[in-house]
Amino acid sequence: MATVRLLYFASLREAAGRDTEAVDSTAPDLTALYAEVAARHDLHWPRERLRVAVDGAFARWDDGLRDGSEVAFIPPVSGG
Amino acid sequence: MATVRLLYFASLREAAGRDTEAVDSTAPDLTALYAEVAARHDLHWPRERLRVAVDGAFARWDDGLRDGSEVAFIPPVSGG
Amino acid sequence: MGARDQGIVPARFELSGVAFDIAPLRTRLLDDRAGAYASFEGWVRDHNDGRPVRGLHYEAYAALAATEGQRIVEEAAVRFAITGVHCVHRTGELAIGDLAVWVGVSAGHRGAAFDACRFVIDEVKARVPIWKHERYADGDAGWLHPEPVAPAE
Amino acid sequence: MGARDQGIVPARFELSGVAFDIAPLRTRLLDDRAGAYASFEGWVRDHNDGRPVRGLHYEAYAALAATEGQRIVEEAAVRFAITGVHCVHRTGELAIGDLAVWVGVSAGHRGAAFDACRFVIDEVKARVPIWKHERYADGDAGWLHPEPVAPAE
Repeated sequence: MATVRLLYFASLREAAGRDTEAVDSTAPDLTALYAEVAARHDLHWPRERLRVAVDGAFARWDDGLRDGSEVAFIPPVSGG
Repeated sequence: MATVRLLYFASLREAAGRDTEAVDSTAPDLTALYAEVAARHDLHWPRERLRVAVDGAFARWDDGLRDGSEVAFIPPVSGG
Repeated sequence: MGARDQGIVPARFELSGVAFDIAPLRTRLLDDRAGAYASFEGWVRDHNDGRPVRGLHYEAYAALAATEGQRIVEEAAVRFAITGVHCVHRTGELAIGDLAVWVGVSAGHRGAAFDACRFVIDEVKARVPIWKHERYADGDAGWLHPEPVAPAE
Repeated sequence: MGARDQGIVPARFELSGVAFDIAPLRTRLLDDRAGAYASFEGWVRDHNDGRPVRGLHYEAYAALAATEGQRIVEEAAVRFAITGVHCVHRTGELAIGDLAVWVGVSAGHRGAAFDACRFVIDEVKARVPIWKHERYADGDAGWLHPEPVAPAE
């Protein structure tokens, strides 16, 4: 069991109805964590279109959850 | 016989020792005019490295001389 | 270039929540060794994909945007023979005509200045976690989430 | 681009015998339809081909330079999807760090802005009758007359 803080941005934030939340999860990796979160908030973004970041750095979907870390799901960017 | 005004720029001007001069010439075209001028002023630029302009527009070396026109021999440029 | 050999190429990326002046940023890139300066500015257009736009909003994941943007300008300093590079990206509310992003690059020669400037804006658009929210003249609004393999503009 | 379709792309080339401010020239290129602006500046470097440079002088065949420069910016307006293009080239005496040439281009998208800006400076360097006279730190001086097929910088 890890407690992580989730961050949501742009349309993911609107879909989730919040910009951050704390979750307790037994997910073995970030892929499984996103699946849990997407089911709970009815997020329609397929994971393949997203990137994931942990503690302000891009991470890999098969990375495990670190207790106390900050996890962000990153929809396609549109700066510039 | 045509009377033309010659313009010299950059190192051609220094080699000719003047920036302009009036010349009377029977040269049939601008190629022959440059040959005359190069011989008189000991200019060492081969014609192939130069461009020629008449009355403020680029011209062709086989153009004839127009009486009263302004002719410039253009060494390789180095602006920018 | 000497600057690169000496490992002292200034490379800086910043987010700005407010309008900023380019002039002093450009001045800091002036360098007696530099013969070339290329810059890019992204402005808010009055339309997008044929739809009239009234204004927009940029949201950023600030911590990650700052580190990823800094990585991009440092990559540019390594890949190209430049003497300095700086990029600033706006966040928050912008109106038509407002400056959204600026990139300035100084270099010994123009090829490297252009190439590095283009590299930075391309990479920023592709990699930095900033999202554009457009408001349209018809009252509609929405986030832009381009397809991963967007056609080159 | 709409601007090109309507045939109203401002395209301007000028010689300037004195230092000039870029800011008001850039402002004139602002356009609500334009999302991108690319600019290039050529600065007087403190060296050339390894030789320390103290200063330089630009001589122009002014009448021909003005018409050939104008032709180049008008070619750019036809070849690229831009909304405006302006180039100013200095003549006369310049010191290290002085601005020698400026090109500004506005466009709907960044690709055209970069491509047109690069086209204009490349063509100006190749075609416009302006000559650079450099003074070196060792007291020597001379005109620059590059080989016709100069290596790309």
